[in-house]
Amino acid sequence: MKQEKATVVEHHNFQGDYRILRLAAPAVGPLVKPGQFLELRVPRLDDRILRRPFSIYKADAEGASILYKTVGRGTEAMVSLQVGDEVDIIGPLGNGFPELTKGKVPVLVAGGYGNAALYLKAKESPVKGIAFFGGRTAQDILCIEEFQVLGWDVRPATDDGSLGTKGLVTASFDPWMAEQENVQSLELFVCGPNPMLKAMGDRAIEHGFTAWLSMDKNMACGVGACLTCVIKRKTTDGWEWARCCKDGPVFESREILWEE
Amino acid sequence: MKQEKATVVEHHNFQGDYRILRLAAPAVGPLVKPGQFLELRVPRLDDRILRRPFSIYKADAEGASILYKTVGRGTEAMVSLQVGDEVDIIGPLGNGFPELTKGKVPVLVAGGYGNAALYLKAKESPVKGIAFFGGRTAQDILCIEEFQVLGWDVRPATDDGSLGTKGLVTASFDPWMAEQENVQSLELFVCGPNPMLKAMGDRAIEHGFTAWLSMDKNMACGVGACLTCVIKRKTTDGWEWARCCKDGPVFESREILWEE
Amino acid sequence: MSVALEIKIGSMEMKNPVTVASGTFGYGPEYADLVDLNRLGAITVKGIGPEEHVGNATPRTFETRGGMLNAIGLPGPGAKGFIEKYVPFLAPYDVPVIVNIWGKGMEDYGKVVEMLDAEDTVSAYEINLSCPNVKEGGSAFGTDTDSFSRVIELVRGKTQKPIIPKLAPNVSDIGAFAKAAEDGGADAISIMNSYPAMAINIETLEPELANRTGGLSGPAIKPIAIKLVWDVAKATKLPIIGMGGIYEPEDAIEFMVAGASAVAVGTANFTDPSTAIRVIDGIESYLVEKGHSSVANIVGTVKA
Amino acid sequence: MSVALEIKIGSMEMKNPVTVASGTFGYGPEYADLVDLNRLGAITVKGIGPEEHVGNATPRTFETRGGMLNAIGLPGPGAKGFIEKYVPFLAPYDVPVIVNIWGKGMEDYGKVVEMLDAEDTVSAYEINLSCPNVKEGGSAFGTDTDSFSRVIELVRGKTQKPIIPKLAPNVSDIGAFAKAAEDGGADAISIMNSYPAMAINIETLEPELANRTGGLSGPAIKPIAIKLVWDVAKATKLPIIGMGGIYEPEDAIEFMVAGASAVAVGTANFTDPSTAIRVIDGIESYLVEKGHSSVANIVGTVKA
Ligand SMILES: Cc1cc2nc3c(=O)[nH]c(=O)nc-3n(C[C@H](O)[C@H](O)[C@H](O)COP(=O)(O)OP(=O)(O)OC[C@H]3O[C@@H](n4cnc5c(N)ncnc54)[C@H](O)[C@@H]3O)c2cc1C
Ligand SMILES: Cc1cc2nc3c(=O)[nH]c(=O)nc-3n(C[C@H](O)[C@H](O)[C@H](O)COP(=O)(O)OP(=O)(O)OC[C@H]3O[C@@H](n4cnc5c(N)ncnc54)[C@H](O)[C@@H]3O)c2cc1C
Ligand SMILES: Cc1cc2nc3c(=O)[nH]c(=O)nc-3n(C[C@H](O)[C@H](O)[C@H](O)COP(=O)(O)O)c2cc1C
Ligand SMILES: Cc1cc2nc3c(=O)[nH]c(=O)nc-3n(C[C@H](O)[C@H](O)[C@H](O)COP(=O)(O)O)c2cc1C
Ligand code: FES
Ligand code: FES
Repeated sequence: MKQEKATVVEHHNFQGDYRILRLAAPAVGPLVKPGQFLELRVPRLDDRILRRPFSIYKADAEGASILYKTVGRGTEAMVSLQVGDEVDIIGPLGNGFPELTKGKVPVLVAGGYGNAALYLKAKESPVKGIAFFGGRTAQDILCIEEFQVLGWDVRPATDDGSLGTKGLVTASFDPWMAEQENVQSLELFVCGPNPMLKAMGDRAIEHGFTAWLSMDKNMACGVGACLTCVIKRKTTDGWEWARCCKDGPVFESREILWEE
Repeated sequence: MKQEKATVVEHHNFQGDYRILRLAAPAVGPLVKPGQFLELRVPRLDDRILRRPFSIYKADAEGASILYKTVGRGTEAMVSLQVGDEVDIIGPLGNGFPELTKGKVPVLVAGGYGNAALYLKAKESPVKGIAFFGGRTAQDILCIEEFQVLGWDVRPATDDGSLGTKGLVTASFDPWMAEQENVQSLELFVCGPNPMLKAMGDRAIEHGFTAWLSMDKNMACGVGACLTCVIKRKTTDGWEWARCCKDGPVFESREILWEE
Repeated sequence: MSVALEIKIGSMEMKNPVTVASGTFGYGPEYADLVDLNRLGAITVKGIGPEEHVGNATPRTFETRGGMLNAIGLPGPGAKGFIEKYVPFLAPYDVPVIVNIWGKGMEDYGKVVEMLDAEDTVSAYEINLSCPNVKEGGSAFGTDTDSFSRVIELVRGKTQKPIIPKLAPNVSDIGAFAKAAEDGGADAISIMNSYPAMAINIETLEPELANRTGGLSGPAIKPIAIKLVWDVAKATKLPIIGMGGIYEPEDAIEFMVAGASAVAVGTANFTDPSTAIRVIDGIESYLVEKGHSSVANIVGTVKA
Repeated sequence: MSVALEIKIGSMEMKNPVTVASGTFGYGPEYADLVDLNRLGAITVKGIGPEEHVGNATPRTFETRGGMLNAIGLPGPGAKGFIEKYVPFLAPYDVPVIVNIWGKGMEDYGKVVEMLDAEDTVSAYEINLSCPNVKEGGSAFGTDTDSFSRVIELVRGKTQKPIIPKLAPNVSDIGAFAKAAEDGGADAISIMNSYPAMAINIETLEPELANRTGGLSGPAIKPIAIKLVWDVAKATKLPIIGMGGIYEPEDAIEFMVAGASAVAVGTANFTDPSTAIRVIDGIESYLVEKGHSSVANIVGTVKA
């Protein structure tokens, strides 16, 4: 984990409301493992004091990039970032995804910016499997070609049917899962909105496969100090708080005690 | 007085720390009289809530320009304004300078951005006289040529002697004043830092000429509502508060009860 | 669909729930060029005492992060001066005028009401019991329930018009003051005044305000104000005029959901004089969007 | 020129006057990758009670203009857990550790001190009498001078180490609490905790925090904190640890000029973990520039 004054080297529209920001960050870049994130201080956002967390989409020795969606004050202010601007980042944060268990069949499940969080995982995975991507419309399904180029079989699903199966990601995942002879050999890596995480977690528990869920909780510090981003993690005699930023963001489905 | 979303049509370095900002402001522009000011909301300065007051340097039917010096958070943030940006202004504010009294000899005295406040006065004055400009260095003496083109005899003074007389503006003004046969026929229009205003006001009272002083007081509302910008104005039986923004910023030297 | 924006504070009818906060809008004329005064729910004028008062020395305000300090010190023309100088201006407008009143001693509150009460233009009194910037009175009454109650009762005895005590925020139990206001016969409660605060210049080592301390207002204090409104709403059935950092319609709606029947736009007038009008329009849009027929429907609807 | 940055809080020696605010820096390890802990004047850890505690449900924080709300609710490992999990980490560092303590009832404050007092790593206790986010204790003790005094006396009876009551900001007369702390044998005073506040989501009508209300911290509250420090400095000779919105060295210096002997960097750690170090360096530069030989020279120098 490092704090670094990174420099914008690329910034452009990706698709729909999504943009790609590439940062020269020689301190942070080389440390990144798949599924980690960074905390970015949005420049000129002086009346908002918190950093914004973003999954690391790509990383190498020179730096890292993120794929972000404009949803509020912070991300909207990020749109004005220009090549050459300085951006203060802290990263890489969190533990990221574990390595694929030997002999298991990797399955990626993602929604929205979750795709970005899985790209590095897809890349380093020794075995390429199937990727189920969900989104509202075709505009929300990101980087399909990139995953295909890496050798993944990508199965999109959109709420409005504008790309792939019509419906939630489960609409394409469930029929596929039903066809699997050895469901328990699946190992899922999931990143997306909470209902998607929950749906995949439920299936993992019901059908006895492993599902690594990257949890999306609002954060303040990003380093484990403030106890903002906690979720309930099961213990032998009940539950304890686990911090998504420090102890996560990735948890195995059986660890999580879902609330409400 | 109007509130208007003006558009930046020109923005460039003028000299030293001074910059010129020209705004398309068809509502405000045509109303301007010499010595008035506007209150500008600095865009993207979200953690600072007050507008910044600036004298109107030039104005016409299409808009107005200001000449500003970067001195703090607000003016530094203004540097990033680009042609096409929208800027919310309120103006013209204050009463500005009165017209030259018939038969009097007009004398302009200014320091720093005070020159900007006097340009329109210099332009509309039916008689052109002498302009005493003071500043720390040559960099702080603004728009000499412009005043000369209008027909004014400009006499600069700089603290470091880099332009004109060495010393304060009084170093050039006083000897000149001593030579005048009819001091009482002088009518001064002064805009500059407080010590300059006070010095000229004292001379006006001592020698019996008229001096219109444009007072520089911190402001909040700019329209007379908050009572931030008050100075003491003499009354028959003592003094009362007068608001620089609404009742001023220009006061005749005899009206002012100087504090401390 | 049309929505009813009207509300009543005691006998005072407001065409919408938005007024301006005392001291941030002068006496009316100051913003008349920029704001259509007739569109406001009410105009609340700068604090008026029984006599003319000079207020504090300058500097009187100072900008802070997300807010500002003020220590104006309640300068003003006094009740008589107000009637002479400003009532003729205000009278023709179709908008209720709330006069914010203050006093150095308890009797002053009675005096100023006596002097103003015959004026039809005066629709209601906001009793400033919370000015952080005058030594003599104001905040002393606002932080002690006994003298607080006595001021309310005194004023109540002098007028039939609505009286609206303005509570001090710097107390541990604001509910007690709300209750005291209700018991004393107040018609509504106004919350909050600016919060006692200070800034020091580290070059000169002098306070940034001549008065040394001042009151913090603006967006910075909004979350404090929301909490106080919610606390007061739990303690009393009286209508509440909520204020503190309202800049956007959403802020005003948040106050109303917390329990305020009306709101006041203060410091935001300095930033953007069109705020009050934008807030009125924004409340209306919100009500339409949510399918409410009346603004009263959203008051105190917080699920808490 | 070299300047002395050292200060003492009771028997606790700090190499500079800058600590971190409880709850914003975890227990030490969390920021150890980013901040050279040995450079800090002290580490103040998150509130510790006698037992393990789960704290509040989520959401626990919410960002506001110029600040944030928190209602973490003092989750933590309890005194025993702290000793097991964090003391071994903290012990090797050359930096005093201030343990922020809290309790649901009065006796809890005594208990937690009894459990911690044998640990050499624990240098001092900051007594949290002002947590806005737990129903049981904390702020109830902080807004009533009687129970406040009793907690101080109880803790004083249990330890020779410095005790530093952390005052609640939401009182009308903070000086009375400062005086009570002094009379009770406290070694210093810490001011301020986050200010009781609230935010409501106008779409869901739910409070933004699960706990409904929380505490406001960050730049927004700095002017309130400066005023409270100044008030406390007038009421007592005890050293003050000032905090509330410190983001820049200038902010810290402002606190010291107002009367604080030391300062704590809180919310700013989230914005920029290098803040505390920048503040230490910036204080030193300021002292050099102004020709002071010791940081003590600027404490309480405000001309007011
Ligand atoms: C581990 C992690 C990884 C993420 N990765 C990505 C990514 O790769 N691409 C992407 O576009 N977004 C990602 N997000 C979500 C992203 O952080 C939010 O969209 C962003 O913070 C919104 O900021 P805002 O100011 O535009 O929105 P606002 O709604 O104005 O933000 C207000 C506050 O809420 C917080 N917040 C709002 N939404 C979220 C959210 N979903 N999660 C956490 N905090 C939130 C903000 O940080 C801020 O404190 C990630 C979130 C987490 C926790
Ligand atoms: C009537 C009038 C006319 C002015 N005309 C000009 C002009 O033509 N050109 C120019 O460069 N400057 C002019 N000024 C000064 C200009 O307003 C300040 O330089 C500017 O407000 C500084 O803002 P800042 O955020 O950069 O500085 P900061 O020091 O960060 O500002 C902090 C606060 O102090 C106020 N402030 C600071 N300095 C002054 C000042 N001298 N006068 C009033 N308020 C101040 C700001 O408005 C703000 O509220 C004028 C001031 C007044 C009152
Ligand atoms: C410059 C200024 C002057 C004020 N004068 C008064 C006053 O005379 N009487 C009063 O009750 N409140 C006064 N207030 C307080 C406001 O009416 C309001 O309660 C406070 O500013 C909080 O609202 P805001 O954050 O929207 O400004 C004043 C506030 C400011 C900023
Ligand atoms: C997330 C968070 C958690 C906090 N936890 C504690 C705590 O456990 N004990 C305590 O005394 N204060 C706690 N505080 C208050 C801070 O220590 C500090 O007093 C307050 O935030 C004001 O300082 P700041 O504006 O620099 O943050 C907490 C503050 C925050 C923001
Ligand atoms: S965001 Fe602070 S502990 Fe996770
Ligand atoms: S700045 Fe508000 S009265 Fe002049």
